[in-house]
Amino acid sequence: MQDAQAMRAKQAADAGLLRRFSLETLQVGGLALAIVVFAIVVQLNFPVFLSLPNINVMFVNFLPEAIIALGMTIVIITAGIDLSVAGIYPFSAIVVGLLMLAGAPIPVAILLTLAAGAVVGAVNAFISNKFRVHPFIATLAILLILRGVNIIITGGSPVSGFPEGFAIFGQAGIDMGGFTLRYSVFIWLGLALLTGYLLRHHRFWRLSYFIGGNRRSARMSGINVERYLVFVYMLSGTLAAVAGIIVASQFNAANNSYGQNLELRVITAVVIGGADLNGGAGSILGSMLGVLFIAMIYNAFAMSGISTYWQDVVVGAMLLASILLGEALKRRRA
Amino acid sequence: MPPALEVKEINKSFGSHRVLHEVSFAVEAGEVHALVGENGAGKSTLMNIVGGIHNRDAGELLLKGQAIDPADVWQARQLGISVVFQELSLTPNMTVAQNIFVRREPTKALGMIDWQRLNADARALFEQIGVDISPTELVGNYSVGIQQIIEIAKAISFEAEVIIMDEPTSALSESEVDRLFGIIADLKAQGVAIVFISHKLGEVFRIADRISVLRDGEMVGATKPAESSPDEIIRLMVGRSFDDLYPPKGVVGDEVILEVRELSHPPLFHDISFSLRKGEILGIAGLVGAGRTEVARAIFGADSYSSGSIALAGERLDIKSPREAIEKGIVYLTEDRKVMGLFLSMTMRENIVSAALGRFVGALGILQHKEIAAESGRAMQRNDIRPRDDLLSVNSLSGGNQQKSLLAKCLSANPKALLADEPTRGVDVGAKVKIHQALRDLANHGVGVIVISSELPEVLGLSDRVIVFREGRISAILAGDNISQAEVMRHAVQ
Amino acid sequence: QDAETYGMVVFLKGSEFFNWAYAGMVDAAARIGDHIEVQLLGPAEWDASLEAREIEQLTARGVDGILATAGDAETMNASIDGAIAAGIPVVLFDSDAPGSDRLAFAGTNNYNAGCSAGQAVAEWHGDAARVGISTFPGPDHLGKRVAGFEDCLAAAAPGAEVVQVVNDEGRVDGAETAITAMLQANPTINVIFASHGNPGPGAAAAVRNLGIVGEIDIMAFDFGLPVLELIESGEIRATVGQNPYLMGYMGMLLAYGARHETGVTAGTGFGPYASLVDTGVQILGPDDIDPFKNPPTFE
Amino acid sequence: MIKLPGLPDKSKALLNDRSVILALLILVISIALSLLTPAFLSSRNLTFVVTGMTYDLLMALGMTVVLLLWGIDLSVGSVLGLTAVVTTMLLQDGAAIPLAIGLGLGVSALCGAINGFFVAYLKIAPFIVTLGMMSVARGIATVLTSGYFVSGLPDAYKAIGQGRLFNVPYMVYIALVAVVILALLLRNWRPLREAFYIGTNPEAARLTGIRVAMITMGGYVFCSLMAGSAAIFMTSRLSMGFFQFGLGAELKAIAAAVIGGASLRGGTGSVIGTTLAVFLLALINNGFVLLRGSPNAQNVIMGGILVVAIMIDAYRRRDRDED
Ligand SMILES: Nc1ncnc2c1ncn2[C@@H]1O[C@H](COP(=O)(O)OP(=O)(O)OP(=O)(O)O)[C@@H](O)[C@H]1O
Ligand SMILES: Nc1ncnc2c1ncn2[C@@H]1O[C@H](COP(=O)(O)OP(=O)(O)OP(=O)(O)O)[C@@H](O)[C@H]1O
Ligand SMILES: [Mg+2]
Ligand SMILES: [Mg+2]
Repeated sequence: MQDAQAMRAKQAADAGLLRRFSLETLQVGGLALAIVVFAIVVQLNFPVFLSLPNINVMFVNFLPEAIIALGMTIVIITAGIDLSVAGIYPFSAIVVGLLMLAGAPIPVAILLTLAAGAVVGAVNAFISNKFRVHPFIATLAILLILRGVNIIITGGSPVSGFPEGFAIFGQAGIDMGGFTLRYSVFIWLGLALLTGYLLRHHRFWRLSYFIGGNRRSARMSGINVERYLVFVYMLSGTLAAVAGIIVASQFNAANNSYGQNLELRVITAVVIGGADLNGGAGSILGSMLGVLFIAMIYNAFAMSGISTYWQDVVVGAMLLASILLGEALKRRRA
Repeated sequence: MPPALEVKEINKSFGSHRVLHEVSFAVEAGEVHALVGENGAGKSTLMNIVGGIHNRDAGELLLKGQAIDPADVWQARQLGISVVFQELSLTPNMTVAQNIFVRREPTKALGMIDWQRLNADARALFEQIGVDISPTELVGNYSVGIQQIIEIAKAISFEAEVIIMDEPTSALSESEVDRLFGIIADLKAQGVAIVFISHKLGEVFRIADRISVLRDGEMVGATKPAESSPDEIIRLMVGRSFDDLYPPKGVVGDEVILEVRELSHPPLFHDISFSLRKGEILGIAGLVGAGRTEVARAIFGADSYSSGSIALAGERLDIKSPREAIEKGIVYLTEDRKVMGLFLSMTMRENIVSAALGRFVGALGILQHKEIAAESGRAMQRNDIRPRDDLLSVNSLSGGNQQKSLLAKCLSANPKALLADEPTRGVDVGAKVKIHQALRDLANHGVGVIVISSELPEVLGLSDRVIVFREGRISAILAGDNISQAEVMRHAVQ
Repeated sequence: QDAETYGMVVFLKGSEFFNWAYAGMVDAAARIGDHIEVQLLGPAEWDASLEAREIEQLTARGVDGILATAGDAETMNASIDGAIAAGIPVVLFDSDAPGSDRLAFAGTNNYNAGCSAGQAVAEWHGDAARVGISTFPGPDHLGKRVAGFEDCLAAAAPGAEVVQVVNDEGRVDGAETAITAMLQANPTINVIFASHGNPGPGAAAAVRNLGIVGEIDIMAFDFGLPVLELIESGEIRATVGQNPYLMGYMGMLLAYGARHETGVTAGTGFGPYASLVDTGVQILGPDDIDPFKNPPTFE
Repeated sequence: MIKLPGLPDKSKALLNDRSVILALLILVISIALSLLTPAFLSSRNLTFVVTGMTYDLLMALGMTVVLLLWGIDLSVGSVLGLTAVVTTMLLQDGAAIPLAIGLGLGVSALCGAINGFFVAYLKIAPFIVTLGMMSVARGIATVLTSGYFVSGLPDAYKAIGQGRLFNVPYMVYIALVAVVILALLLRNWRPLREAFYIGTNPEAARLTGIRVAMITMGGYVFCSLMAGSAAIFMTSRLSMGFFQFGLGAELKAIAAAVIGGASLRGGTGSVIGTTLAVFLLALINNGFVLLRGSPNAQNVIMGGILVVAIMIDAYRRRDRDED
């Protein structure tokens, strides 16, 4: 078909610099640039900012968010949302702790906890699929239930005093002189690289983009959407459990208070990273940069001593600004 | 030898609504078997059952004599049944190649996609069927017509033994239809069994080896084209015949209603100038992607344009939104009724009056429900929308009746100029005749009507004058005896 | 003199209670000298794990001292120990983390604060006390206050009874709704104990709803202005006054003292006093509230 | 259709109506509660149940309109907090009461207008826009008060929330009037009717000549104004302003609207349904306290109720094909 359209498409592709890059590249690139600029500005004023110990802290502090964001990214790509992670996170910290205190060997406790996270994820997907409700509502219900369950099983007091060996997951690390490079950072890095690569190249993982792009079409293309979503929410739940286990190890304690508003921080980071809440777009790299960006903002407050009352205002404004920027790019490019 | 695909005594109901009743049907290897019937007759439902989208309530599916029971699309494909869905199965945010090979991308180790082979495979596929589509472009960047072709390419790529095409030509223009028929001929030669669903009887008679007619969920007859005639098929479908598919042409006045001057919006269209007269039906023909929709949307204020002018009844307009256009009396009937035309989950009544709510408000914007009900009742009657219950949701109507509701909606806005884009897309013969008649009545009442259609006979049969588009420009304006198939094609393709 | 920076880490940042504490810290810093800079950090939510993050950030920044209140008794131990290991003195105030290596604690423990309230109620009504408690489940320190209240009430007035505990969800309006319902279900209640700063005004509103002002004694917590107003108007009988200002003030001095060893403190790593500084608790009635009517403000 | 043999068609249709289901649930729970505890069925108790739910009701009504438009507003709780703080601080500084209320509501309307502008004109996902506003509004409220309670409000102002007519607080009447008016408007008023079209198919609505952007914007302003009104009632009733007022209210409002029949996919929503849902949740809370439920279990119960509501609704819809 010597169709004018294909020609037009080609013409337009050559039209502007912006069009040469995929939208994703542009968004991620823009965010990376923003991060660099921000880092330089803060660094010039507060020279500790880019010191190795501080960079380490920045990473470690937002490790739970970063790990949970891996799952959330995929959930959002499928046009879903998972609020329950903020319940699963403390829940799994508590469960792994209680199991160990009850005498379970560390690996058993961890495996059971991961399984518990996966089961909660499966319940999310089941409710959303079976009763055809938006995952926002399904996962909200589960979040509320878990918050209650967390209080009940802890009686409101922290759980602590875990066996020695457990420290390896969140506390122990390589001594770098001045700071400890925790093993948990490698857990995150491994998970991020793995999910990032799979989401880019693996046949099965890529289906999430189809489902988010157009669910009906996905179904007509032979994708079992419901079953796929079970996988996605189980993944999200499991990753939240990983984060919970790490945090329990890091603090050598677990408390129902962990993870307040965590879901919102994670969603914010993922969206800043270019994921589209309407589904079909998002990337692990983008989400990780999103988490980094937020981590830097929080850290900059600690560095600068500027009243942290402004923190909420700044994070909110940053969120809006980054969305506007992404939107502007999209429009310029179109 | 058993037929390639046989369905036996299929029953299917949605809730209490019986859609298929004891339907039996068979297609042989190397045969093109056309399935025709009115809108809502159950054609898509039957094929969706075969294709694994719906479950049947009763009956048997046999593939080469073997009973099968595909639970979903994927299983159907594994069995060798591939469907070109009436509602496309493409995802706009993914590339063409990814869409075609979803779930069966060529992989390297551990399920990692081999991107190069993926795109090469897609390229090879397009070469085989002779189209020039970029495998790496996002599907959403292509028009409905091209998407239709991608959907067909996708179905073919399964190398299935049975290919079901549910209205594959509804968004194609003549030359693409020719190409498709070439592809079908090749498939036939390879021994593929093809089910071809279409409302365009001309096409059906050209391509089909056998024709089966479905009416109200029951199989009412099967015949061979050579032993039958379109009239007879129509009689089988509708229960009566039509003397003429097109109403007599009208008397065109001199008064110009809509005047378009040098309208441009590169790269979509350039220097579009024409005038629409009172009482006239002005046809616009052209290949898919020629830019006809873009021009209509620009006139309607749905999209912007870069330069040029539009005047309505001599008054120059500066329309920035559809709302202003409707207030002035310009109404656009969209080519894509589901996405951009109708409010599917809302009632017929709400749909019909949606563009005219302004006529039914009292003080402070309070709606007058009685008058709304009366208007909607009248519109149902006038446009013969069935079932005649305007509190049903549009969702539950057949395609043809949905299309009629869309027309009713546009008419209730009392247009002075109506831009009808593919007004009969996916509509059965009976409904088509009624829509044609409605458009002519409108013209006879002094409204200027523009009909954009990819179905050449329709443009020819309906229009007083025909504008031909090619690559975003007007290549000819034909009137009187100059209006002929050959002349239009010559200007459209060149 | 070289500039020095001290950070205060709290949970529920922005609560009036911690503002008082921070004010104490600010004043103590000003007293020491212009070269002392202070900053307030911490989550607006009750989440000890987020507090631990702030301590780690301050440690990385290399501040000269940290004052922290522990959102729970365990979670912050590791980060506190990390700061100590990095040579940064850490002093806890208000809520202690006794399992950590923190140098000192300045405050009243929450159990004792609850206990004082329980003793006061026992004084008011003796064995006739019928108490409804408003709290919300989860926070460690609230649990301790309620436990202290119940234990000391039982010890001082064995016939007294805690009739019901309701969940105010941490909100003032939530307290109003819950306490209104509780009072109707239990007409015998004659005392309401609010375990934190918010339910006091909510309890007063509930009593107002039922038109029984004066029949029910409300024991509030902390001295937010609305509570003080209600004490003046007689709708709240008394409130549990801890001494947040003093906690901040003492905490700052302790941290500074640890940073700058004197002849006396050298070698001990800390001052020549016990590591627990009790800032006391006082039940504040109408005659005691004047000093709190002008809460400190700062940028 | 729910298949109940022996019931005439009309009552079957009724059972498919969400409001009727909610009303039945309310009836069942009320009967159960009045049998279980004598304190329940007093006019005094019921008055307080209704009084206590006023704030939630106002916000859930606003949320219903936004959900109807295929939107969502996560910022309502924060807007409540900000309005509360602004209004009470103005009063504390001696501003006249109408002025303080006017400016307070003005601030909430402004928040709504900003949300609406981003959503309607810049076409940004409402979830994100309002998430940003949630953070910003709460942050500004924090900065303005530095976390202190605001008190010392004039008695005339307190009378708004504390005053009563026939022993029922004024604000209950006001809320009821709001329910009735909104219910009527949602049926009969053109812009709100058009909201149904917008929520069902925004692009089709635009091509139908509906002022999509303007009405969407209006919806967000309305939603914020409802949160602002709740703030006025809350501050005057409790005689104080506090930056944490409304914390978590957005989730309650969304849950109530959804239980009441609104969908996160736009195009549906009912004032009566939402009102009944808020009432149902308030009843359950009240019953929980009256029956001396353990405070620890409260969250679990609320989450469980949400799940049950979802299940009941799925049963009601099960013949219809969505997406
Ligand atoms: N998912 C569904 N739920 C309820 N009714 C349906 C559903 N799908 C189809 N129907 C109804 O089944 C009948 C047959 O529809 P079908 O789509 O099979 O018709 P068709 O012959 O393909 O018509 P068209 O030519 O318009 O495509 C119609 O009355 C339609 O309203
Ligand atoms: N730069 C481009 N890249 C890709 N596609 C383009 C580009 N420019 C235009 N198109 C496509 O070309 C189409 C313009 O043709 P349009 O479909 O409006 O023509 P038409 O004559 O109305 O055809 P149809 O018969 O499909 O209605 C647009 O829908 C658009 O998707
Ligand atoms: Mg069909
Ligand atoms: Mg077109």
